[in-house]
Amino acid sequence: MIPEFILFWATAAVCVVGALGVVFAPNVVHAVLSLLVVLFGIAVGFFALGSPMLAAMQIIIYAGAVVVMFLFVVMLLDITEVLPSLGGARGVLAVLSVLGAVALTFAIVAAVTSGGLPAQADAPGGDAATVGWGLYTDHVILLLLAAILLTAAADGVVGLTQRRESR
Amino acid sequence: MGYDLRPDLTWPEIAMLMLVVAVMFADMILRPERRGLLFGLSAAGLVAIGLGMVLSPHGVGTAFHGAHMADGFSWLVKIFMTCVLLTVILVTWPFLDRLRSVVGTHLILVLASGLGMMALASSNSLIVMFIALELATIPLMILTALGRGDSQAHEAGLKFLIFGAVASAFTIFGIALVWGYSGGLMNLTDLRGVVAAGGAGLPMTIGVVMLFAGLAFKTAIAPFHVWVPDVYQGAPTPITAFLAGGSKAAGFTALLRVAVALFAPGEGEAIIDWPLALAILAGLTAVLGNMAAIWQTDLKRLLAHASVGHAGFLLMGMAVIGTAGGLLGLSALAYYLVFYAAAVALVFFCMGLVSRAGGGDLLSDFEGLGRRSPAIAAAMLVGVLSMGGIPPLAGFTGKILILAATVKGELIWLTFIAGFAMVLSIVYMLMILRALYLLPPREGAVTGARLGRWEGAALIILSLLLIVFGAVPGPVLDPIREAMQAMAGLSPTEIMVAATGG
Amino acid sequence: MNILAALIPVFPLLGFAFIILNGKRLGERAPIVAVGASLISAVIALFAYTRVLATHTPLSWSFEWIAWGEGAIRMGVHIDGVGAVMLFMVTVVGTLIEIYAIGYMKGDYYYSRFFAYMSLFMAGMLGMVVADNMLLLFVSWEIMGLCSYFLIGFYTAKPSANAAGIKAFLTTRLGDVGLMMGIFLLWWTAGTINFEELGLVVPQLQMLGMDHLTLALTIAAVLIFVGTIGKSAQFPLHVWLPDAMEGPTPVSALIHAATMVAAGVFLVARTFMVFVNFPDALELVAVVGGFTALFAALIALTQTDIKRVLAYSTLSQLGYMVMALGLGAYAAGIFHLITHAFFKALLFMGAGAVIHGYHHVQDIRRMGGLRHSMPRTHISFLVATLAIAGCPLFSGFWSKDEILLAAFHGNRILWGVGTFTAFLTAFYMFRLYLLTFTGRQRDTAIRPHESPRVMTTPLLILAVFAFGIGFPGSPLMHFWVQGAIHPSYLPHTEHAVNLGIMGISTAAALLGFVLAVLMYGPSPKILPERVAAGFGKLYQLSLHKFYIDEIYQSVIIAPTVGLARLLFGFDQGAIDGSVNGTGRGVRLISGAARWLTAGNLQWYAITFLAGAVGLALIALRALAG
Amino acid sequence: MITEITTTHWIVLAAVLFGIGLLGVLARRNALVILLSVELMLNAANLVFVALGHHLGDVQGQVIAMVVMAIAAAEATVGLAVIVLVSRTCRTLNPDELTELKG
Repeated sequence: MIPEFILFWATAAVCVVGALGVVFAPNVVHAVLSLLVVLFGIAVGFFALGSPMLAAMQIIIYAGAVVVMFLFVVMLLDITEVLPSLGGARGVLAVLSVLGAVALTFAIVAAVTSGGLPAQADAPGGDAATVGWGLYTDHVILLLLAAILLTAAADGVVGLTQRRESR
Repeated sequence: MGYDLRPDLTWPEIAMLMLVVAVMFADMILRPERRGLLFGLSAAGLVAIGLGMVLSPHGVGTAFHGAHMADGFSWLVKIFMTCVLLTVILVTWPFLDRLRSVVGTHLILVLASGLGMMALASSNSLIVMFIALELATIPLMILTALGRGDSQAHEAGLKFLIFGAVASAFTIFGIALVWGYSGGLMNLTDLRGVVAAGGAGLPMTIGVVMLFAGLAFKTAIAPFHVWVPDVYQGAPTPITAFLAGGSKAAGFTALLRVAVALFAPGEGEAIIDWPLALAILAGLTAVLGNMAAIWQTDLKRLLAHASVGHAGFLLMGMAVIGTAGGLLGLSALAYYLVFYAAAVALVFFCMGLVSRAGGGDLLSDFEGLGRRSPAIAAAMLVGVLSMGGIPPLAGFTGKILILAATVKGELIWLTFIAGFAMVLSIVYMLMILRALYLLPPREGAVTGARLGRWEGAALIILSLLLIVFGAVPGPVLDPIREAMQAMAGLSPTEIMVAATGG
Repeated sequence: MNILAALIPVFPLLGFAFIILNGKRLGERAPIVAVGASLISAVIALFAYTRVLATHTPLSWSFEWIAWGEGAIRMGVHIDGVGAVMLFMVTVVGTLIEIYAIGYMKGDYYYSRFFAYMSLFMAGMLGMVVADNMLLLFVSWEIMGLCSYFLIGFYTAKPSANAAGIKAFLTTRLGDVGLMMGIFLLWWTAGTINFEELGLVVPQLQMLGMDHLTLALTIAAVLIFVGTIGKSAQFPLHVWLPDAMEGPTPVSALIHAATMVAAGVFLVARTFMVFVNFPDALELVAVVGGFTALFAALIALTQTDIKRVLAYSTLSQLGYMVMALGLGAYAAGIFHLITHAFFKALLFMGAGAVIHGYHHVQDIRRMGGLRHSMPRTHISFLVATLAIAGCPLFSGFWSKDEILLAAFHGNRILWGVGTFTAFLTAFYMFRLYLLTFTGRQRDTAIRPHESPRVMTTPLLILAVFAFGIGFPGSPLMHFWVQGAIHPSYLPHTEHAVNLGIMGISTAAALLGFVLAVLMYGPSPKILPERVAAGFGKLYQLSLHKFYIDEIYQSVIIAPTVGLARLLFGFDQGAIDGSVNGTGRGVRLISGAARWLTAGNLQWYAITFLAGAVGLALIALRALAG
Repeated sequence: MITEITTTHWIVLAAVLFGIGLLGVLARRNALVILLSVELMLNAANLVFVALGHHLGDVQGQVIAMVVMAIAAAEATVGLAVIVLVSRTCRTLNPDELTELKG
């Protein structure tokens, strides 16, 4: 199917370029914006994989909240100067970094391309109702744990900053 | 479809959840100078939960559609976790003045992390395990950075955070592969069947490798242990104790469940000989940790390296899975863990008391403590001796049990490596001992750290635990063995050999 | 009665706990607790060993310590013939030394703590003697090691005492690794660590005649013997014992002469079933023992510190015992262990009395003529000297003779070595005696005085033992001791008297005595200086203890320190550097710095990744295969 | 192979993104960018969940991906807070004093 073919390769290209941008962009702001590109790409991927609900959340939560938070911190700390990218890692460290990352990627790729995909089934609806039903019934334990984690983390982050004000 | 919330099985977690929320509200309501009461509330809640678990018969079964597994093993771990949390709160007590406005946050985070650890003990589903791990870890990261308001704690927090994030990325990617390539199985009991039938293909094995890397980070197994010294050193003392005792125990609990399900040999030749890999890593960890500990001047950093060494011993108990030493190994692991945590709590509590009186964390700050504060020094001595594996303390008994398991499991080379590591551990133990008793106090050293009545009682109780159950391990070991037998016995794989082979 | 036997080590343990917890309150009364605990143990032990020796049936009691599945580790006590004899020795000598210490340690700042340690030590030693399995034995063994460390370093103000304590602990610890591995190898091979069961199982395994079993058992035996080498200070791990003399003298007497160092010999005796049918292991034991006996005696010739002479003499005598066991002369080795314990404890206590009464001078070149000022010390010291030198009828004579007789039948070279060592022993002991007690006082600035009764009374009691303890094992009493301690798994041996051998060893001792009198007597005929010049290099070798310490310094310690530096450098460079790296990373964030050098947080990440990639690559083999 | 897009293609894409993220963690010199790279890795994992969930016809994949998003957000929040804190301490303290944390 030609459309799917184009969809995949376009998404892949956007994602990989964006990801490389995160790693190699000399400017922190550019790195954050590159991540934004990747996130959009992945959202498209989610959509292509029959999960429109997740695609929407990816854009709203990730792109809309998390990335903005990153940008906010960049502004707050006023990181404006141009940073060395991979050139910053010198000599052995750089070589080892690339080798390690490539080796692990190779291992995963080699493993998944060696065949052995499980039996395929019909795709379920990825709409909000299906996902929500799964989240609030069968997998409610995940929701509970994630909720308490977010609450505690929020309290903790407040504590981290509040402490500074009180001094 | 449905909630499948089995309150008879999950009530400890639910109670913990309510306790966290209660402390949160109390923190909002109470006036700042009365925040000491939060300690009382937390401790009372924990005692109630702990007693409840001790007194009520533990249920056996699953909740949340098999994601949550309640059995004797998880029950024991939860009781243990309650004790650890109580001790951490106790160890925090000397720092009350320093914590000031963040007392409430501190307690909430400790309890939330404890809830994560308890959920971890019962997690039968990989994804629940992941989220429970995060719930156990992320509050710890904040707690680390929440420390003394200095750059050390912040640095340590940052390092912990970055490493923890990378490790969790590994874990979740691994879980994704395992889940997908096993055909959508998330529960360990189901996955165990796949592995036992020889159905673990290469993609799934790579997934297990990545999952293992994440868990090995948590349990500080070499070479995934590198973050430990910096974080332990930089974190505030009570949190270091929590990391060394509770967090490590939680990690091992998870690893244990994974090991029983995924590492035991199945039909046909496994792609990775996990028991062998674990044995090699265990030997490496024990030797590396203890070796590095010898050259430390900061007591916390020393204990951090030492804790890596202990992780090596613990892993040895896991490496004998599937052999005749399997059951003994698992029981030894649990026994070792319990009393390692007790020793850690004892030592860090003593350090906290010295620190409160104005002392530092350097080894030289403890010189002549035997003369300055005999009671604290004596308690610390017991803890350190136990860690160093001196008979008849529990640390020794644990090491002997581990070694016996490796002997039973026909891993005599590992026994020898463990022996070597034991000698190394004696050396750093001796360094601490020397500082405590043989060297004279330095000029301007803190004299006579205060010791309240309750604090003294805590020291005595912890010391007695190490001495009594070291000499007579039966009362602790028997229930552990039964629980382990039940947990491992669920398996159709060769671990059954352990249950019957003796 | 059987369960009562298990209480023997418990009372000193309770004594220890009581003194440690009430140290300040007890103060001067601490020894009452310690001695009392020892006495109670001694009384129980008295019942135990009289019963065992009279009825020839061992006492045993045990309980299940750890159980798993069908396996279990049992803990318990087992007192057989050899255990009974050891119990007798340990309780008697131990109690007497504790009484002696009441006087010797008077006025010490840590008076009560000293007695606490001594009690703990007694508990360890008694525990080891009565243990019915290797694990309990090992536990007690470690307790002793720890006490030894504390007691050697007891004078905390002295840096040399500290160093000696650490040296002793680490050196013996090396041996302990061997022992522990031996225990586990034995467990793995024989399936049990209970001595009684081992006595049954090991001969059976041996009869199977399978090569790998024989090999495993031989290696286990050698590993166990490594433990002995460490604890009994045999060559090449002997270096710690002379330094251990930094401890208080009662410690030297109890731990480093009579009991703990003998524990190594006792260990070989206890596990003799593993040695007895494995000639390779036995030969190693015999050769190490013989060599140490000779080697230490040669060093003892030139030492001038009264306690060091005795320390090297202890090494030499322990070598004798080890050699005897290696020759298969089980009973002779243990018999010598017992007699040696009495006379060597006496010698040390005598030396302690001398040091005490001579204002803590330990150099024998500054002494002389002390027989007038210290009559009671003198007489007891003389008895002990005669005993160790092998003067007929004294205890040492009988036991040493047994060993030499066994050597004569077993290995003529070792017999030669033993006899020559006997000559050296007589020489250096009389040299010590003559320089200390006879002639004129060479350092007249010091006013010597006799020690108090509480110290000299134990000396005199021990002197009686040092003289008479040999008789039960002598031909005069038909080798009664040897019969009583003979283990069931050994074939019955005939004890005979060989007057020729007896004559030769007596002559060697006499020769040593005469030479000592000629050189160091009231009117020396041969000047020691001339002898020293004559022997030149040999004398230097002996004086410098064969440079063993120096060799260790250059061969072991220096490279170890080097390695340590290297590791420390790694720690500083990689780990510390990474902390600084974070510091710089932090600066990066705040815009303070741009560059980072290698050795930072990312190194950690790479280490982490290396582990994951390594495992993943192992998994990828499946693709290739 | 090129025309037919299978689930494996998506997983390979995820693996590549994971690898690039890992490279970022290893090579970048800035805690903030390291955190960004970790987000990349987590997203790669999500892609695997969704792809395999699609393949298996299991909605569980999407549910988990959603929860992972929440976790990632929590991690990012805490991470940013700590970074802000560290950077502030650094401004108020002499950076050379950071070397007091010695091994």
